[in-house]
Amino acid sequence: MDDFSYLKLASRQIDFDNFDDRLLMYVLEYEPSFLTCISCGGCTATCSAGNLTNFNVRKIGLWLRRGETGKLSEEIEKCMFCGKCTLVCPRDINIRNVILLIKKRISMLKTENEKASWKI
Amino acid sequence: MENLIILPFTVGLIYLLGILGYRFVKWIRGLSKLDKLRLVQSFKSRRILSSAKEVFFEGLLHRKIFLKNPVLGYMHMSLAFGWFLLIVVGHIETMVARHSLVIPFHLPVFFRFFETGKTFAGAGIFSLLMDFLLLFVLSGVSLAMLKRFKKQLFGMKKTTRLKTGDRIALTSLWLIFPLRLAAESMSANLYRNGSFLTSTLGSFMGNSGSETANLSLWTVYSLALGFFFVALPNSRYMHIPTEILLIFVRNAGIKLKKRNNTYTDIQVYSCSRCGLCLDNCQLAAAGINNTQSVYILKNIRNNNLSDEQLFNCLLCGKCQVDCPVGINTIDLRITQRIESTLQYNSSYSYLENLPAQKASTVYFAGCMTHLTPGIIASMKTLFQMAGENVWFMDEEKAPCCGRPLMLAGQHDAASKLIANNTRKITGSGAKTLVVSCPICYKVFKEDYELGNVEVVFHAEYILRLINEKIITLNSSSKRIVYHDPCELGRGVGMFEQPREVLRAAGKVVPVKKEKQKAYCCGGSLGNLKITQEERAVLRNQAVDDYLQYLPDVLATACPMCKKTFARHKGIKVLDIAEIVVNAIPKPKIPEPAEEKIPEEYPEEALV
Amino acid sequence: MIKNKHVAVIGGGIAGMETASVLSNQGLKVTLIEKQPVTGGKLNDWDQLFPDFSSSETLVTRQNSKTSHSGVNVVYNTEINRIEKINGRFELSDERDVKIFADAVVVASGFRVFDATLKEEYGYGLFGNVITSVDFERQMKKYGKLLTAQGTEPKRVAIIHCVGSRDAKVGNTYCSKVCCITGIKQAIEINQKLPDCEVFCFYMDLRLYGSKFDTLYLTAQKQHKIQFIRGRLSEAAEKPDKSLQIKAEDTLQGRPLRMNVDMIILLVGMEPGPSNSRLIQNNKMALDENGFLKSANIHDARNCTTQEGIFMAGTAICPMPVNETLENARSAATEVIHFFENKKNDGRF
Amino acid sequence: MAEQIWKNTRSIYYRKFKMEESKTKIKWSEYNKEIADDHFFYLRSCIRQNFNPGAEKVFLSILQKNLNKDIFDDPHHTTCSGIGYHSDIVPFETFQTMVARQFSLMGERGYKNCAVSCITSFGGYNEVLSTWKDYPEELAKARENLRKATGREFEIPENLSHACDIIYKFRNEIARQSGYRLINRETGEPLKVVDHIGCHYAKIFPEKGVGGSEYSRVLTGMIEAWGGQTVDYPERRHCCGFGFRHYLVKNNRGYSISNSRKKFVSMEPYRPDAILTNCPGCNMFLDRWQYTLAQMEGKTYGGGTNGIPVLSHEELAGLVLGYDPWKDLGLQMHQVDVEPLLKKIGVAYDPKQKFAGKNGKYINKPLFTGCINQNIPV
Amino acid sequence: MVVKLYAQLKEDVRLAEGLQACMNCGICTAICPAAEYYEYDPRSIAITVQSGNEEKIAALLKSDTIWYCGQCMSCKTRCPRNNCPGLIISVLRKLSQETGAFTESRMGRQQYLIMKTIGANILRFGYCVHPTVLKPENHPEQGPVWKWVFENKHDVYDSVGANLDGDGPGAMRKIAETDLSELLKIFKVSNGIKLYETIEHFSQIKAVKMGLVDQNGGADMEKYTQYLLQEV
Repeated sequence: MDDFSYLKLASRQIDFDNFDDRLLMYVLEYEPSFLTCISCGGCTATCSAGNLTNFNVRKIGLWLRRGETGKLSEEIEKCMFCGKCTLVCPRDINIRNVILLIKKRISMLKTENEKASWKI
Repeated sequence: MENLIILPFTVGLIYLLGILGYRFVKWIRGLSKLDKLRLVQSFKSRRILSSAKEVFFEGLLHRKIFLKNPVLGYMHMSLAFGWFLLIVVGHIETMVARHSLVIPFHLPVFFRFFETGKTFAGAGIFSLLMDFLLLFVLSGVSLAMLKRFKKQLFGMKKTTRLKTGDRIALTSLWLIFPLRLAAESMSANLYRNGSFLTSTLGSFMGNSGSETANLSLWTVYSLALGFFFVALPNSRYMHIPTEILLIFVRNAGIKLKKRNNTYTDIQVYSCSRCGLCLDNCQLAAAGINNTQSVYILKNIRNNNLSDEQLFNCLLCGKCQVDCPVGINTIDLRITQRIESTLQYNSSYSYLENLPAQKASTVYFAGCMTHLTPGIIASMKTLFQMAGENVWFMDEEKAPCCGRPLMLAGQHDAASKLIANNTRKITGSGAKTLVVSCPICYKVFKEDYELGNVEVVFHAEYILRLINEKIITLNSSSKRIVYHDPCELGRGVGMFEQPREVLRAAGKVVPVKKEKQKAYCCGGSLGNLKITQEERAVLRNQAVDDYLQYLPDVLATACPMCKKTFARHKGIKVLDIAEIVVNAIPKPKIPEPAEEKIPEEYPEEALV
Repeated sequence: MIKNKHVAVIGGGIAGMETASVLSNQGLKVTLIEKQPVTGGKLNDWDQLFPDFSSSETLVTRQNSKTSHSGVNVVYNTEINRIEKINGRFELSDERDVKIFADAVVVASGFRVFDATLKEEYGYGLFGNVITSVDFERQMKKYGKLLTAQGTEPKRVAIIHCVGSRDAKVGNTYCSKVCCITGIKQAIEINQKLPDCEVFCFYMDLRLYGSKFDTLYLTAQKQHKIQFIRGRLSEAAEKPDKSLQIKAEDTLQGRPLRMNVDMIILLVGMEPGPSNSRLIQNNKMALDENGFLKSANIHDARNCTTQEGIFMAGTAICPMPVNETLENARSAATEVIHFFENKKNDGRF
Repeated sequence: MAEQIWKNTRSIYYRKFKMEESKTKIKWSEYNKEIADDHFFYLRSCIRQNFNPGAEKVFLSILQKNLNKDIFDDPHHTTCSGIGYHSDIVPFETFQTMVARQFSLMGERGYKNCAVSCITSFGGYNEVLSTWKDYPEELAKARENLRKATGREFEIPENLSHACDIIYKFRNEIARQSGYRLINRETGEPLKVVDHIGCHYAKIFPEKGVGGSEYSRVLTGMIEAWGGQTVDYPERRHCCGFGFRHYLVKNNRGYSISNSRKKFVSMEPYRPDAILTNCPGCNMFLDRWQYTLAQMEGKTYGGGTNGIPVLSHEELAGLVLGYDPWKDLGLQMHQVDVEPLLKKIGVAYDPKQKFAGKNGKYINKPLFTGCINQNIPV
Repeated sequence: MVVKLYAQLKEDVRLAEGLQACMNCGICTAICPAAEYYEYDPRSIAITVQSGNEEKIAALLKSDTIWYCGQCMSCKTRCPRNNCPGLIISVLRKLSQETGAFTESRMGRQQYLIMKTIGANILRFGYCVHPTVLKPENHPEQGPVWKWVFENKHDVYDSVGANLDGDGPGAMRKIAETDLSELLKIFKVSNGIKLYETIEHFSQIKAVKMGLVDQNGGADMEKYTQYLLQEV
């Protein structure tokens, strides 16, 4: 049979009908203020880490809302927790806690996954 | 047959001693080698005496509580010290009665039951003494009962909630001494071996008294004791024996080092749940009532500690100030946070290639200060006037100091930042590191190893400038209220320097709640859960109190406090640096370089 | 002197009624001309008004009684399509040439709702579950809640901003001003009636001017869990189960986004009234670049047309919400009085 | 310099023009474009004549024999180089001149109406014409280039129609003459046909398409006129994925197949009997990608192991008019077998003739036809 | 003298058509087939060009990004401001090739392959596509039927009434030399050949840079071609 390896099937379209909302739901449970984000980017502008590298708090929030756990868990490691974002947020969102909750849930997921793989 | 009455008491006592022995051994063995060594050393050294003294004063007399609240102090003292004396005097009495130093361990407890005659010398005095002591203890018991139901009389807003173990222990404790009274009175009625209290009470019984009644009363008494002893290890009364151990361990200089060890347990078990920390905690004002230290300690002990409780604390340190047992609530909580975030990852590779700049002094403003440019501007002016060669380390590329991560429990992450900043600071070859943010200051002081670089808080730095007459200030009649930042005041114990600085600029008005008792502004980075609305409540509480002193300006030495207070429309808030710069007559800027005479004269200048 | 002046007000919507009653209360003779058999205009179809969710019906009733008490003479079923100045007075006539003479005219002919079928990629008129914000108001008024074409309760609704506004493809390059807040109001109403229905607003930028509107935005996020996605809807397509697949870009992330929804609500914009082009024929009135009636001066003669003696009120001038319409109508009335008091041009024109 | 200033003023003028245009409101569902009635100059398609030569042949014969129209097939016309233009190796200037040459040939033969076989060309011609309209200097340049290169002159055509426009225009006449209806012989149900409009037919210039760009009626009109039923499906307007440079470079072809796949996934639930396209490229890709996907995924998106037959407007018209599927239409050049569709319509055909040469002698046959080879499981 | 990139872009009339004023609504990205398959966002490209920022435009010309567009022009239909990102792309690609920036990106380098195939076909056959060059080994996706057509070209085309390489009219007829020479002249006067040469020129420089050289140190375009075919 012919070799079709040169053909890659892919789509980067956000499919809103099935996405991983485990992180989002956890964050909203303990920090509902996150609901009121207007993506103004104030957090990103003031961010100490963002000033040193391409770390974008606004996008963190966005990925959270779009269930992009993979990207998130990688990016979130850059946060220095200084809390400036929380101080400048026009909607008074407790962003520092949002980040903490994300980290918490990610570590929970990791252990869940480990357990799952360990069962097999 | 009659000897059976001692059974409940004996069983209870043996059980108690067994458990205590087991736990103490476990805890001590659980300490690190170094800490064990420390402990042993402390026993050899003179520390043993101070420890013993502390045990006496705190464990028995409860001095701290006395200072805070005499009635409460008396209650604790009468119970603890009174009982202690009952035991001691009881033993002496028994020894005298038996003309022997070796006596059955139960005898002093049931003395009036077994010793039916007033035959021995001094029996009268002894029974008088014992009756007196019993009365003393009973007064404590009645106060305790009263406290349960009328805590306000004790100047307490709250008392801790009880668990079943505690209830059993409490009731049996409350019963012990009334029962002893009843039993001794009955014996007094039968054998006339009582004194003013017991015999009077006995005589009321008239001829209703009987052997059986006597026997049953003493049995119930024994049962009460037995119950108490059994319940004790599983109740908050465990704090009584543990506190003694804690005192020795603490005085041996043992500390919690970022991770749990058995010292955690010793502290946890030492908590008497007196609830003093509840009254000191500001969070209550914002309706947060389940996250105070006493509950955290309880939940650690029952290990059901939730993040929502653990991280909902300002870490202001006010609970630690008045803790009668002297538990280090802040370290304990941070340690728990560290334990709960062990799994979290962090990566700051992007920090690695930031260069260090040669300078004699390094200035680190810190993240928060970047949101209060007034402070930075003032510091720059001051540096310029001091003519220092300063490297403003985080002017553009500003890494965090690591303290916020510490407060959030992410110790490993913080260490990465610390390592990075250390590399740059030492790399700069500077002698001094000036910091204008207490949050940074604390971490630089406690967690950085900067070798011979001296870490100076801007208050100290400014004070030097004033003392060395490098700057002179126009002192005004402005009324200044100074707010102690938590991290600076209770955090590292710096109270005076900022005030001295301010005295040079205006009239520093003392306020009731200052220094150790000072408010937290509510902005705290230590609390990750509190909402902005709740923060506002705390802030207003503080500001409203300060406003009573009609200040022209509220001074603070922390960008975070400044930022927080600034959101209150009714008060003008400035950092000490800003106040100082405002008070400088007209800043003497050192002459521009070109006016200085050059090292080598140019040809034409020579001609 | 003013007393015996006669003013004709064209259009019995809230703007017309407000102007008419104010003038009549000042003692002028006022005729209000309405093409429908009832006054109240578009507001008769509306259910609740933003930002306070008050009933539009009560407002219309208030306006009606105000009008009748002030002694305005109302002429129904008459659509004026000609205004001509004949020796100092204005002659108004309709196709059956009913003639009305007046010393001054106020045009309050209102606006036209954008015809969503022009945006055919959104499938309005093709797919049963694509409705407009106007249909929504009618539905709410009639059934008190939102239902799909199949009569079921929607589980997910998308509200689309800027339909027929800011869109050269349909010839409207202006902003209709009221859609953003309408969308948020309707989103909240949906959530109130159907708490477990997800509501998404697709916007380009949210134009929530003024104090009340942004507060409503915050409430929508906080209490009603309304989600906002920044991106303009590109197309809607019906699936076998009559649900709709929609596509937009999540412009905050720069990635295309696909979503399945049970219903789409198109926030249709405001267009110039259909009669504008006729009304300007036989006089000096003119239209602005968007087809609304042209002001003599946008700042201090906003209610004056380019024809002296003819004034205008409300959405005949430009899109505006109810409260502004009423203010505007009152200011139109003052203009008329000013006109009678000193006829000479005061340099505003 | 002066030229630069002039260019800028042009573009300012141009913006004004656009604003005016933007004021016009068009109700596309009722929109009809102008399609010439007779005397066409035929412009072939590189892809169609290469993969489906029968389609172009039958188109000519339908116009000449069935509709007795005058359409001229000029041997001198060539590619318009549109594929090169859209894969950016042919400059716009060159493309305009290439187009100009075609028009010049047309003028030479005395024709004023173009009948274009290719959608890329159709879109390209329209783009060039609109540019010439808005930017006369571009027209001047094209004239100059063509003159310099070939000494030719040219006139702008009066009417530019795509082959499918013409079939659409005469769909009812074709229906009258047709021997077959798009109705399932067994069930009597109308056949379900999904249409795919080539992007460059109306997406660039909606006013150049019958019914505009969103719901072009050009293909659905035929289907309905001939008794079939068109089904709307979510990804109806999505590009087939040709993407010029994306198919031309082997390593980019994942783009093409991914986009086609998106369409198949979206149309699958509607169980269409056939796909109708007006674009030579789409026609070929939708046919071939079905095969490739089946090979990669081991499944088809309808039609069992065969897949969904893909036809162009000429081929479908040819079928209903009774042209021979092999000799005339050359449907054997499709990978997906058309026989299932022929059976449903009831078209008489000789299976033996499928792989027979001109003079009836057997040529040899493909390893297999359809999407999955029953003999060799994937 | 350095001509600003933005100015050069504006030289092309298609830019005015493609970009009047973008309001960042993202309607183009929403339906863009390329945006779905690649890290590609036409909206942000429109915004970048609109900004006129030289650095950003320069970066764009060197990037893969501008080569992702499939030229389907779906964006043109929907844009509420009558823009056409697809056209902006064409202009960017033109400039990228003229400045040689295209050799800086993998997707850009592929222009050499396309020029060598389609480009050559146009002048050789008068068609963009010709059966003789559609080799099944390069086109597995074309399937067994095409293989059959390819192997039996003349019989098959004959059997369906096509006129493969024949004189006179008909499908796949041979284009007369006179016509082909006209095409060549057109390409010469209208800068078509110039573009071919530009692509060749910069590709050779790139080949040398990449060390794909023959024994005399000149660019070895055969190796370069093979490299491009493998490059992913």
